[in-house]
Amino acid sequence: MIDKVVHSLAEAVAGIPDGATVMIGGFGGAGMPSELVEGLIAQGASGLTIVNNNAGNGETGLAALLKARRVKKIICSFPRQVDSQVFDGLYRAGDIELELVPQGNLSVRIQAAGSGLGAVYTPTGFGTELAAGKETRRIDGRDYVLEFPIHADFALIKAHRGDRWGNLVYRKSARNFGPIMATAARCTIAQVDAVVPLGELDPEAVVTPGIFVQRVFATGPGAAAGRAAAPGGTR
Amino acid sequence: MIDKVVHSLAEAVAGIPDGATVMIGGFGGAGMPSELVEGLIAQGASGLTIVNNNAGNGETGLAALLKARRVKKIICSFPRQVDSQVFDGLYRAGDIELELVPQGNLSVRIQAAGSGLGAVYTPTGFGTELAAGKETRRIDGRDYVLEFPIHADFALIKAHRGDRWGNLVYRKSARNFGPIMATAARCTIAQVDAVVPLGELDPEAVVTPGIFVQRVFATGPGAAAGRAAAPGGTR
Amino acid sequence: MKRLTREQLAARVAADIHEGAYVNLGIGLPTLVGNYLPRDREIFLHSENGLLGMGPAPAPGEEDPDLINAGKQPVTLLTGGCYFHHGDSFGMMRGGHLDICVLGAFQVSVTGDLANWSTGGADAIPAVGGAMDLAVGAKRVLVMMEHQTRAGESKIVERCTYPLTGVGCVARVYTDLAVIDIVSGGMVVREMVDGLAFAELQRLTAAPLTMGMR
Amino acid sequence: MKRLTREQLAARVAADIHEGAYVNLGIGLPTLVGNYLPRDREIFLHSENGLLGMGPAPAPGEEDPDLINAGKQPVTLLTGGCYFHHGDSFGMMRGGHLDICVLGAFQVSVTGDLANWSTGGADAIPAVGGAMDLAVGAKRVLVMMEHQTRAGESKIVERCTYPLTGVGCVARVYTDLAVIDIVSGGMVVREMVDGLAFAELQRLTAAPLTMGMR
Repeated sequence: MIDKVVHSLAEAVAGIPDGATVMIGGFGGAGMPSELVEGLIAQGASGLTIVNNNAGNGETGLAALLKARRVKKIICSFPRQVDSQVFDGLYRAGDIELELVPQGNLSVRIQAAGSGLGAVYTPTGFGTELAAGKETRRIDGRDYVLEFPIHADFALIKAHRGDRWGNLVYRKSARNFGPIMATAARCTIAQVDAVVPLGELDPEAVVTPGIFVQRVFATGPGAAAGRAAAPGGTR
Repeated sequence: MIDKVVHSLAEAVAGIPDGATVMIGGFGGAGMPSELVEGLIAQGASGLTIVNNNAGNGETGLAALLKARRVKKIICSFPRQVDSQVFDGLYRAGDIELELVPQGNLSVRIQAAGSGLGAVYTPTGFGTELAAGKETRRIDGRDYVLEFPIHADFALIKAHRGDRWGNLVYRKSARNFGPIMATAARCTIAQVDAVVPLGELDPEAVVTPGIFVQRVFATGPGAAAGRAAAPGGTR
Repeated sequence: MKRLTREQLAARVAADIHEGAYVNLGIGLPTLVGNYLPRDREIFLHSENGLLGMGPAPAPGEEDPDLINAGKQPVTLLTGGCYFHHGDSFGMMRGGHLDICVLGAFQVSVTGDLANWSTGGADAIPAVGGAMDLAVGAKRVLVMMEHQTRAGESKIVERCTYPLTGVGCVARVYTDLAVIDIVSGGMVVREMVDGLAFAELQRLTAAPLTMGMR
Repeated sequence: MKRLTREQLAARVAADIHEGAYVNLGIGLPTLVGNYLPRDREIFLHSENGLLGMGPAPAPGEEDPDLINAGKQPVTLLTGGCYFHHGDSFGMMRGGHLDICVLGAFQVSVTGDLANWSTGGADAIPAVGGAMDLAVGAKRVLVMMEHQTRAGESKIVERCTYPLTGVGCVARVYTDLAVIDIVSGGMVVREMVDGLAFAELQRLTAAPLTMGMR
């Protein structure tokens, strides 16, 4: 029997090595897998390349990972926010590398990785400094920039419900990057509000088929018993 | 108030000109918009380029459109079937042009059109005669073929339920090409088993957002009254 | 002459949005347009983070952290709206399915180049978000902005000096002084605020204008 | 020696499919493998037309025309299975997410080239379907075929003479005579049917083989 459900945060984030490329879902706070990010901080991996739309807010979650100096490079579209002070400080001090990517190019590069394309010609960014040095091509009278896939070793995402096969559904605009990041990582770890029995998710409405998910970790109140019973814990 | 629901088959397929490129959904019979294809035959447009996975089965639907000599060219992945005799005859007689495309390249070219990409590098077909003459490129040690988008003037697709904004859900494996073709056509016409009131489709489970759909036509028993009451009919 | 307030400017833009339009309102000033959309028209608001049929802000206490707009403010979903992921959302944008997007700007050039994401300062932390995707993707890119900077410099220019967001992408500019179309021949003034003479508008604008008002 | 029947061949392939594997069974002979999957293993069958967790054929009278496999035969969906569109389905295939695909073949070359979609006849109507996508996409491409054509020619060849489906893509070939791995150094025999000597297998095979049986 295949059961992708893991019962501790330590088990959820186990095996992420130093230097890994890690995608983290979420757009602002919506869809941010906060527990998994806390788990990653406790787990200790460093020298990470992080792919996220933003570069952390406030002092928790991704910002805390940055503050703990675990991140070598961040690939994102919108680092500067009113409360991105942790990133801002590291960036100004030259202590973090930034690859700034238009949000749609970030999306399509993640999708290209997940769907096995070698590269795509996208119109976004043509003629701007974010396309400086990149190959361009005029196709049917329109200018495009050649963009390459972004593959990840791990993806940490947040979904609403999941089952033991790894099928996922999301909630409202918290869906955002989760489904595409799940396709682009060698190992996708999903935190869910609750694990449900197989068959409870409508097969017409599953957003992420289980093939894209390797571990499912429940964070909701219903999951507490399962977590307490499991050996280990966060380190 | 926006109401994309049309009440006659003639209205559904109105305006498709001679020489148009028309995508037709379906994989075999599943998802085939049979009524719309019948409507297209009655409507009379000719010199069409058809994009479909197959090239017609038996003597009805797409096969009947071919038999009526309305199709100049077909872009598909799998024309030869046990009951593709209409296509087979036209092809052997040199009366129809065939562009044979691996099914995944057909899909990704449709998706490229729908999502505004200028071209994509796909590994499928590399080193085969279906990539003969096409640009290739080695990326990260792997060989790819450059494939260009397939845009359509019209897409005829079949869905399960639709609403007046054009939101669609599908049924089982009849989903197949419908959602991606809807994105790649200037005008997408969906036949649905039933039109439902706005809000009845779960916003988490809508597969095709209404932005991709211009006309919705109900074919189910519940639609008969509406059709009878509408002016016109098929011509 | 009397310059339009931000609210008047938003109302002016809103008046041009037709029934059935699929529209993305950029973060910042353009978000205001949502408050002035004619109530008798069904207009579909898109948000890059995966919403179509976005509704107004929720009542106080009804906010849902999982339901936000591109500016990360709480919103609602209209009956008939739906959710999708970022890949689908930006495919929708890049694929030319949005009829209109409304963006703010630092500068717009006479050929429709747009600069709205970076002031290019050496110490500035860059952030682009979805602006470049909207600039190339929407069928019609509308810019709304003050005609001049606080220092009194024209934001309409011959050539943008700030880093570009998109090349030749802007169709129309709404400012607190005028409505100006960008056509192949240059910039054509369609409206001016009451009491403003064309010569005065030209004097305040660092690019040649043509009078196109009926 | 005793050649494997089609059913025995299908059972032999099925025995190598591990629990939890995501598997696509090509149309024709490979579809048979589904009947022999070990019942004590959870194995996920993918069908290119948008199914994951595909189940067996329905009971007579329970067929649903909206629920078919890639060969257009009626199937069922297991509890926990789901549906998706062709773009997602081929993204799944091309993106390397399937652990195994099983394909039939006209010819397999010593370097793992596969020819299985066209005999190249002048009058033949070509049809490729998803074969080329599976050939490049699955992590491990298994071929099952008769060792020889009806005319007695080897289907394992130095170079394919039929049009290629994919280049260097085949990992292992299961025939009615042997199981042969394709490695960088060439073809290595892992199993032979009872009573078949290596020399005889080599005589029936138009490419050099190495003995790799333990």
